[in-house]
Amino acid sequence: MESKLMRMEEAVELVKNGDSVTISGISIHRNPMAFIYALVKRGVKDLYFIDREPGFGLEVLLKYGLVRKLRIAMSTLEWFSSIPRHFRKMIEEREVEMLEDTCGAFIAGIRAGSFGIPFMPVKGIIGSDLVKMHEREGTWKVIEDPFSGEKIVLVKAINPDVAIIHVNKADEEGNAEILGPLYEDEYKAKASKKVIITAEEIVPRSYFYGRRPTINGEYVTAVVHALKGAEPTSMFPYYDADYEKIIEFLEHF
Amino acid sequence: MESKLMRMEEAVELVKNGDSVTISGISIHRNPMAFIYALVKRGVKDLYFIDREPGFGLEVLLKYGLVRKLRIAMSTLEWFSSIPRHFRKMIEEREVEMLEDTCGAFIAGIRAGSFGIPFMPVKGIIGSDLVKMHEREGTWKVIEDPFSGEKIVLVKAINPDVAIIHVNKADEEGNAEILGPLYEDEYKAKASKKVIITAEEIVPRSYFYGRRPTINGEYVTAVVHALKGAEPTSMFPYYDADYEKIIEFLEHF
Amino acid sequence: MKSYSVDYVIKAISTLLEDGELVYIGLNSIPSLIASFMARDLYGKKIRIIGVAEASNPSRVLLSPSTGNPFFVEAAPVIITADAFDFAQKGKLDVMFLGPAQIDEETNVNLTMIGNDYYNPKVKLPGGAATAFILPLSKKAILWNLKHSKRSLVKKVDFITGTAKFSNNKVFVVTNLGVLAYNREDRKWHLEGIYPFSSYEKVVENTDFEVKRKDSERLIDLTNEDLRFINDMDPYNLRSALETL
Amino acid sequence: MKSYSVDYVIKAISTLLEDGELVYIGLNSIPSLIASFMARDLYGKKIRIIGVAEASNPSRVLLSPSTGNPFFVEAAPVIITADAFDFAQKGKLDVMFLGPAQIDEETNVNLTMIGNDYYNPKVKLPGGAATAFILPLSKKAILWNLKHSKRSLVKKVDFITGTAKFSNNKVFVVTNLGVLAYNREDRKWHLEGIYPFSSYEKVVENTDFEVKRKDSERLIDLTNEDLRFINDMDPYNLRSALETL
Repeated sequence: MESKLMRMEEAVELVKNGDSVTISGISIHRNPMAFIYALVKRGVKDLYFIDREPGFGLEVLLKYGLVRKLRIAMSTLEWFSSIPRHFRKMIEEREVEMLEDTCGAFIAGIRAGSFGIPFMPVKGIIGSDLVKMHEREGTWKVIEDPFSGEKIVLVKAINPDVAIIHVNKADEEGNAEILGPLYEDEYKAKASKKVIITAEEIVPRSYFYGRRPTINGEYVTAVVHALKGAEPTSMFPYYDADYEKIIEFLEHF
Repeated sequence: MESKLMRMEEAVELVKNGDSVTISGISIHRNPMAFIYALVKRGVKDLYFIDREPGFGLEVLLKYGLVRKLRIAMSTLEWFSSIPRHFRKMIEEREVEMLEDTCGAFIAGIRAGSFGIPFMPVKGIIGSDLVKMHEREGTWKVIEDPFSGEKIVLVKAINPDVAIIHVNKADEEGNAEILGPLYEDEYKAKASKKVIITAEEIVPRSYFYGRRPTINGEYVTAVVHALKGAEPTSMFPYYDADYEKIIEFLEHF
Repeated sequence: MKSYSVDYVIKAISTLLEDGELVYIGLNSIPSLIASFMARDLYGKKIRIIGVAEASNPSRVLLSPSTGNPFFVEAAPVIITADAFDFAQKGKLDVMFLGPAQIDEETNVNLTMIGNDYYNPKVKLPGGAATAFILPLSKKAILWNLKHSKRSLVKKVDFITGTAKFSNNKVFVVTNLGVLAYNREDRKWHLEGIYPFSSYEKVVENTDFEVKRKDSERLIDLTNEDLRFINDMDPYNLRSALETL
Repeated sequence: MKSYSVDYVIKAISTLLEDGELVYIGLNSIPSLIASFMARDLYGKKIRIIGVAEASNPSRVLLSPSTGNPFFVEAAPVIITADAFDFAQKGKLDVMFLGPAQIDEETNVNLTMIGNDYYNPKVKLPGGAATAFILPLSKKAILWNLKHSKRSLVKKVDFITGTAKFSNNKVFVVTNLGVLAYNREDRKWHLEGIYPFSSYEKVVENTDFEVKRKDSERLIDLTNEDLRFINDMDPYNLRSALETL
């Protein structure tokens, strides 16, 4: 068996300046924070950050100047900070560019990327001003459904350079299990050119015998053991978000 | 909690003459045989059978004259009967019509159906004579990818009237778990208008707490307890295919 | 018992939910979360609650700073957001809640930015999340806004994050002053409900577009049972941070 | 040790597999199943084996009447067929095996029907399964046929189930008489390997299209170790049912 297990310091080297990256989780839940802090320490730049509903992990990346552009549907720290402060400030001051996405279209694009097809249709959206931005960017096109003649949005496949996914358990080949909510993490891993798994626990391959891992090892580039690797965001069922640390981060704006 | 648990005799009433149906499993594995035998006993007709790689279950339906039309990529009993005899005879004698599919296109169509989108692109296929049959049928269209200009096949969403899925465990709401190979059973359930789960074992809802069922109860119409419900096809990890019963069936052509 | 204006919004939302509905709760959506559980567990409406927390109709939960709290699945199967949004594409998602900063007379909503140039916003908002996609697809869209004013209920939004204009669904606006329903026949917003401290006049005064009056608005008031339910679900008074009265 | 002509086909297929390849095994595909495990476990080639049994690179398995035997996952994680076929769409599936009834000079293959009218077949074949989709997408397509004759290796197939004509991949035909490789430069089939009991002349005699000759074909022969491996994997001699010599 080929082992993909490596130290955090080696794994962060897989992310290059200018890469498009996507991360696991949403808001203040299951963000790959240990990896993000290691990446901040190493200091890459000009990242193109792609996600559906990020929060804390994105704020840290923005705060330390790693990000050039965003493609997300929303950023929020919810009760703590409805509009996260670095996010708001850097966009208003045009330090960071943003292509606003909408959840259904993000899901269509990341599914297309994960299936290896060039695009996927998505319903709704027509009438939104987002259509103009995406047509300009080349990421969406409005066509007539050739079967029904109705107008529909096509989303071009999203294939990030790197996905960083924090999971509950992984083996050395990269087979990984996520407990609780999954969000689009399976699609993110399947769609990305490199996949870095950070795991609370490393288990033997036999753990996955007879059943489908959330993410198959076939997709995975690197596996890093990262106990408490989501802190201060939550990690079901092991630990809740650390509200005090989140508040502390926000106070040191 | 709403219970969808019912007896087999009630569940078979959900299938109507002329319905399009799809079933779980492939070849001689995890076909919903108990349901199929009950359906034969009841005797519906003119079914439109849609699947990727069926085998034994389809032979039984064909033998007893329940099927009018097929849309499948292949039918085989493999070592037992490379070209299943009822399948071959009824098509050659034009008692049953067949639209031949190809695996990737079936997967694209059933995914589109399960996502609620009108179509999905699929790679490959161009140059196959199957394109003509499907364009005539209105199930595929060849277009130019509006992003790249390259030719690509679009598959219209497949939404069967009924899916019958045999699973390892299910609760009364229809949350269901399949162990081992899954094939496209999740997609089949999500794409179909009615979903009938037959289960080796009925478990309490709490069995699914904290994790994603293979099929969520939200999709399910009926749950039937069917111990050994796949026999004589196999049911991982409980029982292997019953080779003697399969041979016996084939001998009574 | 102490009450907040958001409690009236919660009550108003819960009265809009009906038997048989599948409702989805997104991030940063405290009023709709409490309202949905209230409709199901206090008023016995036969609804199913799903959402960004990916819990399938969880047992009653405690409010925490995130409405996407993954611990909701401790006593519920997981149903992923992509599956929920596939229901929307199939026309099977009944209710979606959205909290826009601006809503206009045509059902356009804005969660993107304040200003007149997308690329140079005066105020950057959090982003529309599912809005553009789901506002026209859910059978009933409930838009909530806790600062009813001529700056939030506007003639024309600064940016159309999403719109129900090309849909035929039901659209409601629930604010700290009352409930508006969009009428697809006259293409106007009609006042549908008020609170003890609001009135048709007060709504009109604070709305930049025309609001039609029904013969009689519903009066939406809080009972002690309502307040007890809300306080039980929000023992730390997190919702007080949303307070604007 | 007793050997069957299919054993030569198995050996020939196993020699076509190379380090680093991801190979997919479909239904009703005994020769490719044994050949792949032989390549990996006897010849130590660093390939990964997946397939319709949905097992991710399983430990060595025993042959049973179905090459989709789900019990292959007893000692392997599950990787579903849809995922495997997504690899094909991404250009990351290296090897696919297909067993067509007819193969023609342009790489067209037929698993659909014999006859000249799709709607009125003389002989209905099992159907192409993944053929139309995957023949052009897999980097290397290995077509196997155990009845090498002018009726199977034909000038023009009765029905084009699938084709590699518009692809740029590698295509091989492995039969009971030898191995042909399609050359994309001259668009001809070249004889690449023969068995002790076959020859260029015998291949030409039994092929309806032109077969080019290389300076020297590889001689593919069975060793005792090969036979022992094959017999160990097929203790019930199931493959003898495929015998055509």
